[in-house]
Amino acid sequence: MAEITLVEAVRQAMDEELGRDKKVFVIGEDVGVRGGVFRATVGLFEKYGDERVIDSPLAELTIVGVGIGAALYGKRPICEIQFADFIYPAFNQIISEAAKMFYRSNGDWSVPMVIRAPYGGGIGGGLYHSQSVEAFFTHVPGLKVVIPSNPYDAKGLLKSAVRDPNPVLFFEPKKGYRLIKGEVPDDEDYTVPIGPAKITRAGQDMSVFAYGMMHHYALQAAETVAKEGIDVEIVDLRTLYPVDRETILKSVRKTSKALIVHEDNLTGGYGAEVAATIAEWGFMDLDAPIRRLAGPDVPAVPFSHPMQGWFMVDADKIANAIRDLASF
Amino acid sequence: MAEITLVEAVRQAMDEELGRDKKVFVIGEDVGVRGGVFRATVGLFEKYGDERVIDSPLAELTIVGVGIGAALYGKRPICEIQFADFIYPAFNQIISEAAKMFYRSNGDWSVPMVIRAPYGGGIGGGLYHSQSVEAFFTHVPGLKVVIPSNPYDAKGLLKSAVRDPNPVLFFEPKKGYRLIKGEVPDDEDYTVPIGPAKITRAGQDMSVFAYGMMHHYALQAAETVAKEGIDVEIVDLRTLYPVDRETILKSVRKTSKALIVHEDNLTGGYGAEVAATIAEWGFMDLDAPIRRLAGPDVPAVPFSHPMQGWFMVDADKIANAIRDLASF
Amino acid sequence: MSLSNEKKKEMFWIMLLSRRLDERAWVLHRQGKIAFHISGIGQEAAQVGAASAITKGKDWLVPYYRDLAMMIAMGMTPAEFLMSLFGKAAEPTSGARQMPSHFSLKRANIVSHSAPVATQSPHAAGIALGIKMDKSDQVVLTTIGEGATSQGEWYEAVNFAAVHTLPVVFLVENNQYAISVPQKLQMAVSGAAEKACGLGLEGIKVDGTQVFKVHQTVLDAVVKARQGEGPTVIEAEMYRLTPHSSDDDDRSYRTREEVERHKKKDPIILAKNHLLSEGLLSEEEYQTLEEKAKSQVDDAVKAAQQAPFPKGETAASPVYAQEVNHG
Amino acid sequence: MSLSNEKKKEMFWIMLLSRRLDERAWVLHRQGKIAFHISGIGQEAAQVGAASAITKGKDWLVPYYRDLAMMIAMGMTPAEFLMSLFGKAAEPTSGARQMPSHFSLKRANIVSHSAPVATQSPHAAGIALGIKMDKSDQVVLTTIGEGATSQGEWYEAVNFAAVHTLPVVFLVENNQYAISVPQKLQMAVSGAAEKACGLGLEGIKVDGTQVFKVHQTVLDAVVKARQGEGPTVIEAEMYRLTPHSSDDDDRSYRTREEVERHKKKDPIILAKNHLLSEGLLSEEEYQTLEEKAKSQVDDAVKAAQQAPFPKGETAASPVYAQEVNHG
Ligand SMILES: Cc1ncc(C[n+]2csc(CCOP(=O)(O)OP(=O)(O)O)c2C)c(N)n1
Ligand SMILES: Cc1ncc(C[n+]2csc(CCOP(=O)(O)OP(=O)(O)O)c2C)c(N)n1
Ligand SMILES: [Mg+2]
Ligand SMILES: [Mg+2]
Repeated sequence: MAEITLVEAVRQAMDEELGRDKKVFVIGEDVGVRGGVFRATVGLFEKYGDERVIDSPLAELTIVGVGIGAALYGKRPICEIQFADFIYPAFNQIISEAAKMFYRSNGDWSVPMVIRAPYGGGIGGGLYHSQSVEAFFTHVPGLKVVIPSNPYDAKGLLKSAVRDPNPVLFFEPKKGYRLIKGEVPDDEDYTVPIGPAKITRAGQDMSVFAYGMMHHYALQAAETVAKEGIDVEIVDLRTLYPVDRETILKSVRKTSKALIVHEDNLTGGYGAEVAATIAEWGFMDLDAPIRRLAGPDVPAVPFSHPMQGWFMVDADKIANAIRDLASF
Repeated sequence: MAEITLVEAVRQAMDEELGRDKKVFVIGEDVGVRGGVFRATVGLFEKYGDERVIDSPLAELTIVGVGIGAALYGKRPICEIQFADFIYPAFNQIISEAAKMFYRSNGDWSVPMVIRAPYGGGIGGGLYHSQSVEAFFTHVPGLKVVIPSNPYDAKGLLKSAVRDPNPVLFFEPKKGYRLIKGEVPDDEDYTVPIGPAKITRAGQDMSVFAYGMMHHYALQAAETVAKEGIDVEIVDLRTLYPVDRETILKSVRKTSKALIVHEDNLTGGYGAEVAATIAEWGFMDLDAPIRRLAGPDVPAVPFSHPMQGWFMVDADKIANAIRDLASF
Repeated sequence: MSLSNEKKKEMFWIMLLSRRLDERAWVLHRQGKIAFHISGIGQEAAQVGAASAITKGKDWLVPYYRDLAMMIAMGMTPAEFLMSLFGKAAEPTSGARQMPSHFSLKRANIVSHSAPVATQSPHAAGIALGIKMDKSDQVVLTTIGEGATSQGEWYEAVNFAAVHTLPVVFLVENNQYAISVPQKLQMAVSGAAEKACGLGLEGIKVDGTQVFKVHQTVLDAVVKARQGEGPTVIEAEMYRLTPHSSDDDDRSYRTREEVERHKKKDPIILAKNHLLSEGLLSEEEYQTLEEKAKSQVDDAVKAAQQAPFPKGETAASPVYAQEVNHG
Repeated sequence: MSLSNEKKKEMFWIMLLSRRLDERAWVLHRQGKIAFHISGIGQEAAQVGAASAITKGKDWLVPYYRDLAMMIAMGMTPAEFLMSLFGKAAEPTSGARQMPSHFSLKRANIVSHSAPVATQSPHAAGIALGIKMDKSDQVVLTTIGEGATSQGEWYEAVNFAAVHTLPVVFLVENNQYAISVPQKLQMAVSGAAEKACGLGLEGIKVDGTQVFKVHQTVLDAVVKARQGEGPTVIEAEMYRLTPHSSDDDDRSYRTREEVERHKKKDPIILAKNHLLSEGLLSEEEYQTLEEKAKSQVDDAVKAAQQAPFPKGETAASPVYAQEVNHG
């Protein structure tokens, strides 16, 4: 087991899948000679050539729309959107086409494709290089939405995504690209299944649901409050859509309290669905209100440092929310 | 007070606003000589001319993007998207531009515009002429999202939307366009404020939250179950975003039970936010799980009649859900 | 390479059959038996001319909703189409999930398309990219209305195909209107063919009412694409002889005189006269074809009416393709 | 109408000041004092040439992130720019909500732009529509990179402007690269000017390193727009002399020789030589300008560094414009 960064895990997953299956190719802006603006595709152009690592025109609709066509033909495209904030020009292709193709053709045509994009704030990116976009897609039957929080999952889930016969949106917490390191098996064949959430810290006093960078902070916060005698269970949601209701409800059954954390705006964010799930099917297990800790309802993360700090959820804010709910 | 249809209320609101304010104009596909495919703009082209009622190219991005530019200049565009299902090509302009312009310019530039679109199923429109799209927008700070359920509100809210200095998405329940009739004041100056939800039927046993066509059915269902002794309170949410948390929580405080109804897909739908609101701030008032009745999690409403019936929420299904929750 | 007489007659037959089928759909709608129809009447020459320029079972077609005659040319049966009009379970495009005329026919490499216009164009480019990667000699034919070329989606698709010299033919069926909106409100050029110069590929305008002319033009582009010489935009000029759809009333935006004038260039009549004048068809043979068309359509209506509706709850799937084994 | 000597010298001064300001930003970045800079070095001729062709305070500008010199020409001060680099509360584009170079200057009719490329183009068309409705003689100038013209958004904006003969000039700053991607992977035509023919408007290519040539070309288009004769696409050819941004390392995708070669066509040097050879500027005067630029930039850095940061919680607003009275 080698310790690698999250972005290196992403790179390795693509490298191995390109090597394993000739149908796989990568398309996106600056993914070729440049190796991606986050260096997630470094070396792939040199190794697999310009027909399998394609520098697209500066047009996300093209990246995704052409990817869908190639998938219909039988290829396995990995489409890179340079920042999640720039996925909207491709929204029509994702929502109207990729998501609905299988259903609308009664199973005749499928779209096995991956759309990768770095997301999230805290890196000085301002309004348009910091966004969380998952909630636009966790509402759309036909799509799968995956957000890894560590190198092991990133590599294993991305490999599963490439092999999945459905369109998978794969959002990578860019602040964690180099910050989050972890061990990854040397076995080229390990994968992590799309679907199940994972309990990453067992606890008795409350369940904290998180994903991506917020999961990382949630674990830190749990250690902090542990010293104060609060024993928190952490659930890494990982696959956001379809929702793993079972794991969510199982955890609440045990702890009777739920805190959901994400960096995306509060209202209409993914946390709303987790809360609604618990309020509907886990209601009898609850002995406190369901709490959400999320980004404030302003358009996106502002640039200037103090404002960014005001916006972003971090380990301290999570610890405070835990203390607050624990004392209910 | 004259009794008119919902679509006529929409038409009158535009007519009067065009007459009141020279800055107002209408742009969209087939809104000119054709008077709109649902006849919502009939007569406006003849009355106000081709510079104020503009047949756009077949391009939703153009309609909204040009609308934003005109709004920045000082105009008051009403952009028509022919079916809500076709709003996605304009998604980038709505999310990245209209919603964020005011915030990102620290209040220097505002986008006073209305985007109107017929939405919803039950009209044999199949996957791409039946969609509910509100949940994509009720997550976006900077936007307002309005869905009227009757002619009075449709006219009053649309007039408010045109006068609002912010981008307002105005979704019209197309199945109710001619089906739903109601009285509308003759006074040209009445408006209905954007913001507050409305209790349209007072009751004691539970709160039913709905909007658009589902509100219409909810009222019918309430009458049905009233005969069985179940006294339902109906809340017409009307302004979906920003969320009127106060009215929602006030109703639950009174009834202690909540059922949320929408025709959009269940998971990640608007109902999730209503449920999460109640589960967080109204938890102590509840004495039953929060229930949601919504469209199933398949890509959209299928065309064939039996399948459409299977998908759509209707008065019977609402009555059943009410009975079920009442008996908890 | 000029068309054989047999092939010419066959093309005419497909046009005729499609026309009678299309007309029957209007009748069924007037009778209240179906809820919706969107018609290809007036566009059969372009559609059959183009379809017969690609190789069935080998090449790819990415069509749009007006392509009834093209679909018939590619092997969709009248009964299959009629089942989609009635919303019957066995219709092959979507199991009655989609509205009629949202075509798909897996067995013929015809990709499913949706209602939002122009979304199909990037798919065609993507399929062509796959073909190029595999060094296969397949080609892709894709169609669109002239109004829909206003979408950035079309521009991006053609641009990508041009940059990568992909084997795809972009056929624009210019029927003068997008519902009510005339071409001059869509574009400042003389037509979609002229758009090609801004994208770095060849753009050709052809009389879309003349089936054999369209055939030759598309065939040339197909041959060029097959030889690796890249994409072409072809604009076939014609006229939409019916309202936009059964929901439309075209009297609000065009005069009856205008419509009548264009009926003189009805592609069925033009093709018939061509065959008559070349001695490839006699009036008697023509009558036989008419009868054959009528009886095939009659039979198809019967079959479609008798076919079962889907059960409501079958709409619950299939949302996702089968999982692969992740382990 | 040829430029006055004073105006020519003024334009050179703006270019020089912008260059020194831009260079200082790189220094501040290397010193770790700022987090990010995106540079306009190499593009000053096009920007100042174009900006000086519209009327300040009357016409509209819809710029993009490389337009530092254009913004200076339009009246943004070096201190204002530096405050945005430092994320200071008083910077005038966004109160430090946006990253630097996401320009906006309400007082000068310069509309706020965002990061997603090409979103500004439809706004320019929309502003021009408003102008036309009001029968005003204002014009709109909007800029974009050549890579971003691959977005359907740009196509749709130009198309709409062409259909409605709107008073807008679409200036494409073709600096050869979109981050690492060269023009030949963006388009199959020779440049953005050639795209115009597919959209039914005039497209003109101009040497973007020559400030006075650009000025004249843009001025002609502005005059034409003002007279109601519609939009123009102008492509100014130049070279991005720096990496894409302070986050970029351009050695992975272009040789040092290529960059050095283009430095010989540095627009500042070209303009200086032009003025020297025409006798409009002496070496002494030039030295004075250099000193003036340095001292202005020095002062601006000081002012910006001393200016206060915004308080975190001020980011809570303004999300919505003030409600009107609905009653
Ligand atoms: C994105 C989108 N917007 C609007 C519509 C509604 N609509 C359906 S067909 C049509 C006109 C299409 O015109 P054209 O492209 O010329 O094709 P034609 O119908 O004339 O064959 C419109 C506006 C749609 N289907 N998709
Ligand atoms: C929609 C979108 N996709 C991707 C990006 C990331 N990005 C920023 S600048 C850039 C290249 C722009 O190239 P070009 O348009 O030629 O302008 P230049 O930077 O060369 O001036 C890219 C890909 C973006 N800002 N917006
Ligand atoms: Mg048409
Ligand atoms: Mg460039």
